[in-house]
Amino acid sequence: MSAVAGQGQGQGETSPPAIELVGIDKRFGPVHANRDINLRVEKGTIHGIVGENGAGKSTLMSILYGFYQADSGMIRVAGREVNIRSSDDAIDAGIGMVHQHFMLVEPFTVLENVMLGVEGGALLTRGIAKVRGELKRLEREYALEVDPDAVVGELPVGLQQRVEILKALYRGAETLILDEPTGVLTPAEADHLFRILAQLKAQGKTVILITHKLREIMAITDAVSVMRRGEIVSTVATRETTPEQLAEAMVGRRVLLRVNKAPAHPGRELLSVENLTFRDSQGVTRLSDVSFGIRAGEIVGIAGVAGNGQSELLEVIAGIRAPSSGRIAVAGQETAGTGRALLPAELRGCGLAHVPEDRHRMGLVTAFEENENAILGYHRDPAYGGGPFLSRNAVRDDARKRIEQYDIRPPNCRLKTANFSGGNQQKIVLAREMERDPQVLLVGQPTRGVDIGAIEFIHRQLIAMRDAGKAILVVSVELDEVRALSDRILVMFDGRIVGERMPDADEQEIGLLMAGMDSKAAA
Amino acid sequence: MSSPIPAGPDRKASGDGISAATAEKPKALARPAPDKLPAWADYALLPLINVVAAFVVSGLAVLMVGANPLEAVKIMVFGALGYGEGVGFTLFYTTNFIFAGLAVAVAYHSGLFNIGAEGQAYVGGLGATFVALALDHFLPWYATVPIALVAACVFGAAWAFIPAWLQARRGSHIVITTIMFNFLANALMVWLLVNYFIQPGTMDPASRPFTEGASIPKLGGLFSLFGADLGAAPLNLCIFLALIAAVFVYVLIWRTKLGYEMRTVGLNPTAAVYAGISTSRIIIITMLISGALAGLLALNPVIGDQQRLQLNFVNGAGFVGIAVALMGRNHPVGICLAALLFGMLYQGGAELAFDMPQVSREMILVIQGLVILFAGALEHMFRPGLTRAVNMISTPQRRRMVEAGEASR
Amino acid sequence: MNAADFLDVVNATLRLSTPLILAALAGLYSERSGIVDIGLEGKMLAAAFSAAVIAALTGSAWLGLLGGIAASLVMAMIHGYASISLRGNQVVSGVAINFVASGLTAFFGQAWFGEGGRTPQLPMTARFGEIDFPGAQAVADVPVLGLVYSHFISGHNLLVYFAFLAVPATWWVVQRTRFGLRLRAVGENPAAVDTAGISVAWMRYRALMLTGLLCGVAGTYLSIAQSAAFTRDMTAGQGYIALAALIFAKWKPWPVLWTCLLFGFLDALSIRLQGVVVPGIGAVPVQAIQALPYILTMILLAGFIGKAIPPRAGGMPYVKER
Amino acid sequence: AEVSPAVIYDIGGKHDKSFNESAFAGEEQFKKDTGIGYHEFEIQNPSQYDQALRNFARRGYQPIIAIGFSQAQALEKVSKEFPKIQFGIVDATVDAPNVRSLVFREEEGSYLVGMLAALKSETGKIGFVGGMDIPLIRKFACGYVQGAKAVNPKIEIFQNMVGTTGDAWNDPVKGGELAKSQLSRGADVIYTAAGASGLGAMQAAADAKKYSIGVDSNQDDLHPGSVLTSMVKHVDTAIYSANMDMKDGKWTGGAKVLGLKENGVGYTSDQYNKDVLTADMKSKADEAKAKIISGEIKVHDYTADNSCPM
Ligand SMILES: Nc1ncnc2c1ncn2[C@@H]1O[C@H](COP(=O)(O)OP(=O)(O)OP(=O)(O)O)[C@@H](O)[C@H]1O
Ligand SMILES: Nc1ncnc2c1ncn2[C@@H]1O[C@H](COP(=O)(O)OP(=O)(O)OP(=O)(O)O)[C@@H](O)[C@H]1O
Ligand SMILES: [Mg+2]
Ligand SMILES: [Mg+2]
Repeated sequence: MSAVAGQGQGQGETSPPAIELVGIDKRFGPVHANRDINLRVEKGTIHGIVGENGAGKSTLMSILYGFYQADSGMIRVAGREVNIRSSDDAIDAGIGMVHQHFMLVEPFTVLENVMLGVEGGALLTRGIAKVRGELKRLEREYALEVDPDAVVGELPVGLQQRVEILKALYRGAETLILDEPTGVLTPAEADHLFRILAQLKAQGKTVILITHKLREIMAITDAVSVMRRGEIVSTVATRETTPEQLAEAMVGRRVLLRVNKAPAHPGRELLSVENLTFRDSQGVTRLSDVSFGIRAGEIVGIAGVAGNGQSELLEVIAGIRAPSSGRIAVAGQETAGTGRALLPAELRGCGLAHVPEDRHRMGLVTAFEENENAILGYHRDPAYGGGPFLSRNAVRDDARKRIEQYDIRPPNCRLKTANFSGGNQQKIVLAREMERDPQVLLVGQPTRGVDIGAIEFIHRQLIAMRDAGKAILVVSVELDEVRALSDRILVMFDGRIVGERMPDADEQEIGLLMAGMDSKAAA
Repeated sequence: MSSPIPAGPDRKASGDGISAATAEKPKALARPAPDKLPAWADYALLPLINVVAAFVVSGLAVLMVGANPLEAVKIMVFGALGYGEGVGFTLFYTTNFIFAGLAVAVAYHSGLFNIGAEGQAYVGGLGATFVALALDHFLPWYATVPIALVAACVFGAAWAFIPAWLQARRGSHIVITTIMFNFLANALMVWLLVNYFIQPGTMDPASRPFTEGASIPKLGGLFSLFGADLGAAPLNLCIFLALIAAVFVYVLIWRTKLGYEMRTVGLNPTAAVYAGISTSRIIIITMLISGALAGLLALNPVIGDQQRLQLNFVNGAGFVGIAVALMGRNHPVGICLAALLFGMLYQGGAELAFDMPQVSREMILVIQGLVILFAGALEHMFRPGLTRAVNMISTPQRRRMVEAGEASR
Repeated sequence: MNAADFLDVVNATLRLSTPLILAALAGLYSERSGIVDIGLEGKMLAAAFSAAVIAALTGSAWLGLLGGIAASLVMAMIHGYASISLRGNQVVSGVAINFVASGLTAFFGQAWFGEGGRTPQLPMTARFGEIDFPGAQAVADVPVLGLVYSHFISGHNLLVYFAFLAVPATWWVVQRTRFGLRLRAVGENPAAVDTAGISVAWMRYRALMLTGLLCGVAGTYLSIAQSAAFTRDMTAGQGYIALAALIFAKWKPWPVLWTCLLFGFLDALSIRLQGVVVPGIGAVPVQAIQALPYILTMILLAGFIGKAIPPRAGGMPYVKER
Repeated sequence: AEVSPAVIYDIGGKHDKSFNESAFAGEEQFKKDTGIGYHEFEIQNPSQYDQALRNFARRGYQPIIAIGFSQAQALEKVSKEFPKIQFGIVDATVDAPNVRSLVFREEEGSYLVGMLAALKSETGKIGFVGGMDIPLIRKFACGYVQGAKAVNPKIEIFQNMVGTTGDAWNDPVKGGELAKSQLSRGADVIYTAAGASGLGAMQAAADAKKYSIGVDSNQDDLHPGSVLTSMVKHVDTAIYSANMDMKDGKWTGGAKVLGLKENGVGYTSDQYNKDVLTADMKSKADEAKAKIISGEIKVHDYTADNSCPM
């Protein structure tokens, strides 16, 4: 019958859409990740999908790729209804996907990764030969150079992504899904990726591109769908829309990218970092000779593509990792340098607070009750109980106050933290770190996975702290956010600070710096 | 192999509990769905169901050998509770299991799976024995026992220290190392007993019997006040020590800053580091406490009962602790109850052998294993069904949860 | 130590390392697939019992072998159900299986044969006897080669040869076959395997079946090849030694062979040194030798001699939807 | 006194094909002859020793016979608690008026089988596999050595003990390994005094088509043609007569030392070993037996001074 449906489809139209999703619905426990999604992707086009974090983009694509199962709904590929129960079915249907988080076996070679699942026979030997040949061909056709015998774990992300694309193509994908591919790429790498996509399109293949970055959408997509809160709110031809319209559709109302704030009145230097260098356990240099200072009453933003040392910078200053060399001083007191580098607990004592980049991994214990998380890191504070003891009442009263002030919902300090939404979880962390009125505040990804309402709230809080004369260091992958918040912007590339700009500097220029090329050199 | 992985009271996490072994870096809790089981069902009903399941399966085994399971249960229950001496023995075993269960549970809250309680108790007995042999001629019991108690703790803790150190500083998986330390403890004790403690001319490797100077008063007298006759049951003051230990553990885990840090390390080591908690320090402290509790266990059989150091006197109690902790959901109250259940099993099982020869005492080992299986490894088997059932009854509770989810919108 | 002693120790080493090799390889399949398995001991024990019982009842060693494998497989599948399907705690499941096996075998043994959990002595015909290779006697006196052939190569039972062939076989499977590739992958990053269109659960179940099979042979060897009956807890911790060996061998087939031979040798030695008094030193502390495998493994674990890096996904249940 | 016998086997279990089993046989015999049933319990862990004794004593059973030296300490306690109940113990002496201690001159029986071994051996090498390394077992070994040397002064005797703990009684694999090592070193007769571990040793001897000597009960039927003989220790008759004495009101406490004279120990010759145990071997052994009984031959008892002259 599906065949019949297919013909029914096929007639009339010139060619059926490459992909057609009908009434897709998906829940994760309480999360309604996808609500009755209907989507048509025409053959031979690049179709963009934009949406905030948590909008449901990845979920939708994972369903199309058979990684998750939809609770209800139907999928048509090239007009024929297909029943996709596993990635296997999707691959058979000619769908390939490059996941937001790569699906690679790191100790394996590129070759092994590509052939995994399509070994062509119970023995590997023949398969290996075949894959080599194929890789050569694909390399020529799409300029996807990568050494087949390199161990994937040792490749830079850019190349790892190529391996993912190769995997898909090797499996004969007609439709290629890329989930936020540029998040980890330098502009240069991104450009290369886009050339590849254009190439694929020229070959008649279909591409679905997920991203938050409107610039990319406008640059290469033919059509674009906007997701919000698990629904598709609009699908339009790219040339008929503007970034502003898209942004509005994404967040449901006009975004004010500029946070209106009074000019800063910097005071004495509260955080100073001198010649900071950090090598990780593998001996790889993550930070080399980083120096900067932040004065009271100013916000300094760090711009940079993820993975260029921002995370390490935060963690070293916060005492989570010990610097290899260099000096750090908080509020005039040396915290790292000649002597032993102070530990996180001691640093809090010095008036340093830290909102970590990843609240799930570091900022919270999601299995704790909200009130227990509200004291994480400050639990030794005598206010929470004398001597070795911890007073529940003291802790909970305190937590209730915060919930009040920071409008954390639901207002229940006994609720398990995992059951708060991302945005509210972020508020729990912010409340905890801001409340102790620190001299220096480190903030990583202040609004990652946070809804627009919460974004504004959080931004306002940060500005307020600045105006209260604190020194604030903001790290964010969202350039717009950095520009909106900062009084000064430091650009990081490959573990070093490659430039300082004012927030109103030309975006292109900052982008080039982030890509590691000096504006003059580029010019 | 690096810092241990969450395996705390939130048993969902236990899947990662052991990846302490393996995980390169800590992984977030794996949680099939937000846990929506109300506490009463979670902490009472579910364990009950698991135990029942264990009993049913063992019942089948009993049937297979042509015995009547119900009859067996009758005999066991009578043997365990039917008369004074039975009760005495039941509580005597219970004492051991409380200590063992607490030892396992404390480690568990820091995400550590201590399979080494057996060995730690064994070595703890060595400490107690040294003190007893040295002082029993000179001091009264109330002077000797406290010192022996400290020695037992110290020796038990010391035996736990090396695996702890290896886990904390070298990232060696504590499950593997504690297993091996059980074997090492055994080798060590055999060697000592056979070569040093054994009485010349006697046949079995055991220390010389202690005098009154190293004994712990039996509770026979106390019970006789209430008209109960414990007969010759070795039940002694240690049971109160066990209850005190249970209270201690409760306070430690949920009412102290150290306990808070332990649970943080157990549930999210990365967050612990961020919070300025030294995971390796917590791992070592935790294992020292755990080992000390296991060491305490030794007092009961060595000084409280046999009054001499014997080969293999722990005789599995340390392993029972695993079952007890799992069944008691790592909470002291649950542990005491679970320990009582196993105490009854051990005593009742012994009686069974008198009246139902074809049902040997190994049955208890089976039940013990099945409890660990159902309450531990298969805990997700009944949970979903139960959750559905319970939520059908109490729908409002479920709605609240969803609202929690939608709240942010 | 004269020639006779030497031959004796070498052969004892082969005999004693056989079950270790089988069990360690069994563990290799499981752990390489990302399922931690400390239940080797229990699976071996169950196999040893059921093999002995069935051999006793049917008088056929081969049926005994099948019975042993079947019992072990059941245990393996329980472990699989708990840790793959229900995503339970793999260590806990392993511990449970060890208890259940030790309990059930002794329980049924006692109930059925009433010999303190021991099964009836088996006649030669119901066991795997030693096989003398053609011409073994003839060349026995030919120096070196003939000696090696007649004393070491020839004259073991079938399962010993099986064990030693299982090593290259395993290496080949893991390194050269599709199954092996997927096995290694699923132990490192199950999500990658899943998105490659392969069922993670099925892969792991198949790995556990192999584990069950090999543990089955190991147990069978103990009860109806190495000895002639099942006795209570006759594995006596060999499952754990095998686990230690597996770690010591860093989860690789060939090193598994060497490690098991070493551990087997230590065992053979400790048995022979039992009660031996060395002039000067006095009685040899046998316990020390018996403890050596554990101590060595611990030293390795402590990272003093190389580092044992286990399969990355080991011990973690594979969960797609948080 | 009213007789309702009870027996408490030691950890080896009542079917250890050794002295527990022999005790079992005795009770069975008594039951068969008198129709009086008996009660039994198998010890599984040390803390049960007292428990089992008391449990039976409280039920008023007697005589309550404890098998194995490991029960001595418990019996010492319990016999005092129940002065009216009559107890018995095998392989240990407990001096209490209401305890009959049954100890055997294992060295005498071992002496005879030692001779037989030496007579049988072609290689001039024989072996001994003991269970747990304790004086009692050394006593077996010592008698065995004396007997063997008496026949062939130059004979080489390998001695091994399975272990130093209770497990040593229940480890056939290890027993087998020890036997195999002795065989490979040329021994062709192996005497085992190792409870269930001995089974492994005898199996090894049978597999190697060599000879073994059983212990405690008659084990000749285990591997007919391979088991040369068994050094039986008549725990069965001792228990049987204990029950009988109780029944006939002739019960007495105190130690009973049972040697060849009292027919407490001896070697077996039956249809299973008739082919391997030649008439002239037997006559030599019986000759020595007579001399021992007459006191002409003194067999040294290891436990007397914890040393063996040879
Ligand atoms: N495996 C899962 N289990 C439970 N909830 C999930 C799971 N995956 C996603 N979610 C939830 O579903 C919603 C949609 O998630 P999804 O990853 O699709 O968003 P997204 O649009 O891809 O966001 P991002 O831009 O950050 O990738 C979120 O609320 C998220 O918390
Ligand atoms: N891993 C998880 N475990 C349990 N519940 C979860 C999980 N992830 C999400 N939820 C539930 O889903 C709800 C939505 O979470 P999610 O993070 O998707 O919020 P969101 O849609 O991103 O909103 P926000 O913009 O505030 O982040 C939460 O309230 C929580 O109850
Ligand atoms: Mg996504
Ligand atoms: Mg979110």
